[in-house]
Amino acid sequence: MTVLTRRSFVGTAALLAAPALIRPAAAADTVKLGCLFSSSGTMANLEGRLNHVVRMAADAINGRGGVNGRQIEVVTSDPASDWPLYAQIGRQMLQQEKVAALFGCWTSVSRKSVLPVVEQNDGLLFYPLHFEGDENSKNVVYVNSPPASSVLPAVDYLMGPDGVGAKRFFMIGSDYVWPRTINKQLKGYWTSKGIPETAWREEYVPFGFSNFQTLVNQVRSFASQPGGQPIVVLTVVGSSIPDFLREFANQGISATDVPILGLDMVEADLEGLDTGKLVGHLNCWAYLQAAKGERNQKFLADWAAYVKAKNVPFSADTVIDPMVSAYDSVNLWALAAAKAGSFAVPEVRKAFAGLSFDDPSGYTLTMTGENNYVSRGVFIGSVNEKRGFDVLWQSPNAPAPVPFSPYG
Amino acid sequence: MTALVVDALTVAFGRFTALDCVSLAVDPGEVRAVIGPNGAGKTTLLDVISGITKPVSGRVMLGDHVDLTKRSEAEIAKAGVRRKFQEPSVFPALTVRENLEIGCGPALPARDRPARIAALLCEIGLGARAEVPAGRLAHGEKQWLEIGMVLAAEPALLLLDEPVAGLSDTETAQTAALIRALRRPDRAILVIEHDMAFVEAVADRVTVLHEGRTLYEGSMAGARADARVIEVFLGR
Amino acid sequence: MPTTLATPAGPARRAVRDPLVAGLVGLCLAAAAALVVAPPAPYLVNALGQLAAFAILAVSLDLVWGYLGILSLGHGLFFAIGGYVCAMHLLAQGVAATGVLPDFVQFMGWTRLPAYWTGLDHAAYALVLALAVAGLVAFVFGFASFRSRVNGVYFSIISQALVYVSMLLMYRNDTGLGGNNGMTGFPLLFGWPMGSPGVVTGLAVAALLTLAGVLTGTRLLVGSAIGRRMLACRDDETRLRTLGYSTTRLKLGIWCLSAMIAALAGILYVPQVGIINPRVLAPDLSIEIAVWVAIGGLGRLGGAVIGAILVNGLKFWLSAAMPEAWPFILSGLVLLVVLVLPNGLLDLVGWRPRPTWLRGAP
Amino acid sequence: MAELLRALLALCCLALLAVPACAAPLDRTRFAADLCGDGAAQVRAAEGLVQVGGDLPADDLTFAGGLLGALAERRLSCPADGTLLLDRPGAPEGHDALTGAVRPAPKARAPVLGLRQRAAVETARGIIALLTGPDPAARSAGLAVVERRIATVPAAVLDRARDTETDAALKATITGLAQAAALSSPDPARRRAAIAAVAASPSGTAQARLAALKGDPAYASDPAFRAALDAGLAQVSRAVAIGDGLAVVYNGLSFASILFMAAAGLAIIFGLMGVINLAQGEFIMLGAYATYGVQEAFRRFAPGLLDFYLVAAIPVAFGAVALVGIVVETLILRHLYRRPLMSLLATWAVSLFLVNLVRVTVGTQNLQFVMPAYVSGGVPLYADFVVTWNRLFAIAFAVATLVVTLLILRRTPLGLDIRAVTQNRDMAACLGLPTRRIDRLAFGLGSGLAGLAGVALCPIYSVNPGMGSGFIVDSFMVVVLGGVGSLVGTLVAALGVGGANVLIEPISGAVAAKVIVLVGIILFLQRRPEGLFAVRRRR
Repeated sequence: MTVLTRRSFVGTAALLAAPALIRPAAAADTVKLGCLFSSSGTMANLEGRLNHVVRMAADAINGRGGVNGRQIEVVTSDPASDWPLYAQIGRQMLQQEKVAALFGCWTSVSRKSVLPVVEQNDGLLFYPLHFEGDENSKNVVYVNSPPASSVLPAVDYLMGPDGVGAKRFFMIGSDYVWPRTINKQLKGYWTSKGIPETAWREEYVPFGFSNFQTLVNQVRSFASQPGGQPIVVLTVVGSSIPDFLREFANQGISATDVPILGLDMVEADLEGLDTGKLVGHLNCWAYLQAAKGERNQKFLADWAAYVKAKNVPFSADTVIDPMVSAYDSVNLWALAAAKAGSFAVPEVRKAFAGLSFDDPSGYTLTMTGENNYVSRGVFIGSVNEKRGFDVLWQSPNAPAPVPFSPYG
Repeated sequence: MTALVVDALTVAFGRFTALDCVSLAVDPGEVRAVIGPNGAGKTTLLDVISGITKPVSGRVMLGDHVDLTKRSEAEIAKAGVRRKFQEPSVFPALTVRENLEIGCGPALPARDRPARIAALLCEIGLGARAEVPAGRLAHGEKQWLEIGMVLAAEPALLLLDEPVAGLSDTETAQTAALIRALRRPDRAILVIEHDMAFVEAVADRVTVLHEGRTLYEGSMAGARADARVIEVFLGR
Repeated sequence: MPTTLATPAGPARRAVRDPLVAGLVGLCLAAAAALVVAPPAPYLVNALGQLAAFAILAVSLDLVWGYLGILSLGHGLFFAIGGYVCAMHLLAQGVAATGVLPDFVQFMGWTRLPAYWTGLDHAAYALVLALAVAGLVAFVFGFASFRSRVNGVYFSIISQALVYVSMLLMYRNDTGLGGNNGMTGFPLLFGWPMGSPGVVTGLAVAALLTLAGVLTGTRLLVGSAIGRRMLACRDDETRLRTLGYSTTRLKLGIWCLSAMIAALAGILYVPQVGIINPRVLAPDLSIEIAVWVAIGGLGRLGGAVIGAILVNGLKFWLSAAMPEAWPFILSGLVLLVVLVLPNGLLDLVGWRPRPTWLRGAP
Repeated sequence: MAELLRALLALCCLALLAVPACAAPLDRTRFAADLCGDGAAQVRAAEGLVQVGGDLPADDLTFAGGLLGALAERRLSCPADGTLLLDRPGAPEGHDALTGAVRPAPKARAPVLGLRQRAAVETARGIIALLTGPDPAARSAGLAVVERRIATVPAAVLDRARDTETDAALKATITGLAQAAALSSPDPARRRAAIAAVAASPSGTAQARLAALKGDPAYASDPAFRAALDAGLAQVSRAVAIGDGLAVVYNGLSFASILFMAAAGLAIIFGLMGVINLAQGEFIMLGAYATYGVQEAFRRFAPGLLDFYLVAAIPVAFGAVALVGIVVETLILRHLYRRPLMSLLATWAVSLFLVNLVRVTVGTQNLQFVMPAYVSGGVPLYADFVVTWNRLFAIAFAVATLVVTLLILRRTPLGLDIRAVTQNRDMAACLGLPTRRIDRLAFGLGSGLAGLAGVALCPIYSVNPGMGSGFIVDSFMVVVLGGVGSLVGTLVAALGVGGANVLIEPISGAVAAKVIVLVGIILFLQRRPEGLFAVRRRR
């Protein structure tokens, strides 16, 4: 029996060591980039797209001759929406695959899970999502906007004469730190504008919550109170977004009665909805598919061609902000590595200062030496009948990012 | 003094009344047989006495002072009641010796156990099979092992649920002999059985149950003569 | 009866007869020694340490499922209790050393750690607290369930609901333990920087040694008189009760012990992955623990260890190497084991310590 | 001189106010140009139209309606030289707004409406529909919009609508609305009538409008006004409370119907075989995907009947999922009946497999469903209580499922067999019942019910591979709480859990509601493990 156990141990050991064996050792003329996006589990529908975008961006750079004379090799994985697994795979990618940079994470918790890993190994993680801010690690590049530089302008717009002159606010969010941080900052902001506390209400729902009848009833009765134009600031995430929108429309509340500002709402959330009754609701991102300009047209065409050529299991004609942010991430890294003339993380990090990139949104992204945040434009989108967003408003320029909110 | 008093016991499962105001009293040293057709409530009676089923109303007293209906199975067992089930209930994953050791009960000090177990092994004739897992025993051996287990704690009240079901004639005769040998002045034995010859051989008195009610109580000969008993039980 | 008495009865005999456990304990010790002498790449060391933690968790479940017939679909709760208390200890230690409050505490608007964190910066107190809380929760839940004779699949369903409720509770930001983001960013362990090679190796060695200890201890337990009562209770609880044994007390004791072992696994797991969040309370994870045990071989402590290491090792490897295939492989593996190899993968190598009639058991 | 001038000016103003009928007809060029202008111009054009709408000739209204409709539907194209109406967004040619001539559309701006602009355009289109709509339905739709924005609509519009309306019922509604609009009229009698009219159609908004009048000076000085207002407010408040109560009942029923649909199949499978089917959620998901398949088939082969795909999906989803269930039972579960805990793991593996199979073959995105009129939107029934059709569909569906399932169990030979096997498997086998076949059919029935739940959920929830995972804990709790083997128990438990959730949610929030209800069930089951309705059996 001891022979058998030894055999099973040898087997286990071989399994553990196997990753080193099954992959050909990296050829001298390639540099590896790692992806940490789930293709299974709850985040699959959103994160899954980003693996392909990173590949597409890397292919384009390789087509132009690569970086520093080397071709990029993209290593993908499936952390299966299991947060500790992001850390585990991230560690493996940094230590074993020796990737030059990681591109990954959608939820805050997955980023928080990978954060100590990149810090301990001095790696580099490009994070393509907007998030709650209040964090600044030298090992993470925050490619998307923190709330102070994206949400506040959008709410400002809605409160102003061009928007709806919003006076009262019903905040509905999933119960975790991103919605709570945003709402906290909003409350601070409103207080600073002299708006009384009675003008807002805050409700939180569990993840994956879908039974929104009662909450929509509450929104309706909130809206019928006097005191001025109400709006809903919606920070629920995932499948709760379409479920909320559906109930809202079915109860006959239209955007002209009570507009919804859906801060995490993207085109993918409208898949499967009849948006005829949702026209006019708003979202706010650093990129919208309807952005004008040649660069966006080219990006959309490239993505459609890539989906077709590689048989990617996602829609060819839906592009969402995090996809563009992931695309920007690869390009920013390539620019920095080329500027530094090296793949070493400290060198690349030094090269971030003063970097600029013309991305599909039409804005020019810039980075400074102060922090690892990126300046992005702000778009406000309005839901149209075709399950997309029209650009209702966009910022005149890319405002400097504010990592730590003054209203928190 | 009586060893066991069953007083106006009623048990119901949903709308079905399994025992309807059944009473009986067993004297110390007596072997009492409970007979009756299928569904008469015999096994339910044993279930109530051993605490597995709780009655709707009525009491079961052990001796003069111990109310069994208020106690859990383990407490009832500790009070000196042991039951042998109809299906041989032994622990298949344990050896014969380990089964008997558990049969000694938690109260017996560990140093007294080996002697008790050795004696029992002799008594039930499984000395040679002591280290065999009980799951591998033949049906008859399991019956014997179970009897050994219930005897291990020297019970004051022994409940036997069809002890000879599925046994050969020889084995039945051996079992009858064993039960007679188990008689003691300080021990009452309650046997449930179909086999009339066996009942006649071991029982002092019989109680006949029918559809949850007591039909007759007395000697076996009296039962054979009783018209109602003949009609519902023997006659069919 | 001198001859029968001379035969070693109980634990000693059984331990000798269980070379699998003996071999695994030896391997753990050897691996721990190897890690100290010639450590491989840190991520491998870390992976090995995590596997050992999972193996401890699997042993804790096997103890109640395999030996007592109680399938808990809520063992993630006890694992999480260990993990959360450990995380609180690490953060409290960090606060003591650096004075900086964790970000979720700042977010709640607290200027210092709440009162119930007092003393958590002492490792011994944290350890005792974790085990005590896990034991207490297990006691309350177990007492209520076992007393009213909640058994079999009912117990499984109710325990699953329990872990699900805990998940919902911990997801709430107002619960005050980090909500969805959980706890992370542990700076120090006993004063050493987290993630340094020494700490990584130390944690892995600690996990391996604990695994060896837990294996030895549980093996001695299941080989003892109590172990025999556990098997008896698993196979025929009513019979055992009518022999005068309070099975409620037996089950409750083992259940609490198992919960504490699971908490121990959680304590060892969290510093190695660097994060704890309510995801460990997802019903799926608790079912997965049962899957490890079943794959390795139910009712054999060694089987649980092998199952946990095999499934998680495969998961670590395949989620990077063949991301698409992993769920299919796992479901196939479960069906294979359930249908063809009722005693787990140990059947494959002809390991048959139990006769086939036992296959009908849980 | 100056005095005279001022008096003249005042006279002119008075004349202008008093005789709006002499207002100029619509300046079509300017109107078209404004719609192509910036947001402020658009608002100006739309609100201006609302203000003078009561006096504009019908052809002007029709013209404006056409332009506004095109703007709202993004068919309005704004090249440098005028305004074009397109047939559809992005069409290559269009009609000139002013001349109606067809000419090619150059690449030009298609204005996007901001929310203010959209509201103004909606109101304007509403009054145009009210005044010029070809049939009562169109006019009543217009009236609904006007009612929502009554504060911005001048009385002249309502007066004209009332005077020209031919449909008696609609006329009465308009009259009521016109009366209600006079809340701030200087005439006390009209004001009281307005209060009564507002109170006659109660809602939260009406309540707020009336409550605001409490600050009116007349409330303190005029007892008649005070009495009218108090009476009106009391009436509205009571109606709103009743409406809210109805909403709670409806929400509870709707949640309960979902729970029941998800749990009904489980109740049969668990009750009969003691199998914990962890793949039940995935069976629901498969039912929803089967519905999608039916929709796509209709789209391709019978587009005219597309609206009926949900009905056609009922037998298809039932059959398809029942078949999957029977296959799973035959291949896997029948080997595991004596090992319930192993069948639990096996069904978990099946669920993992199904989710990933669908993910790989169909994709992870939410499926796109056409929502026919009978499952989209809703109708305000009383005060603020809105009956949403999709929820009503689910409730009706659950009731139908309950009735049919009970009939199957109570009135058919299969049902009798199933009940016999559930109650005493060994006895049934002794009596010669083919328990193997009954198991398989019952498992098929239970799975098919899950498939039906999938159909009912399509109009309510998002359909994607992971949709089933959220149901499993809830539906098991419902089954166990109700008592194993009792479909009526499952129904009662679903009603109880749904109702409790809906009642607690407004008080303590959605998360806490769920936690409280689940903890309550756990505690209850620990006191009474057999659930609410299970018959006490011999152990």
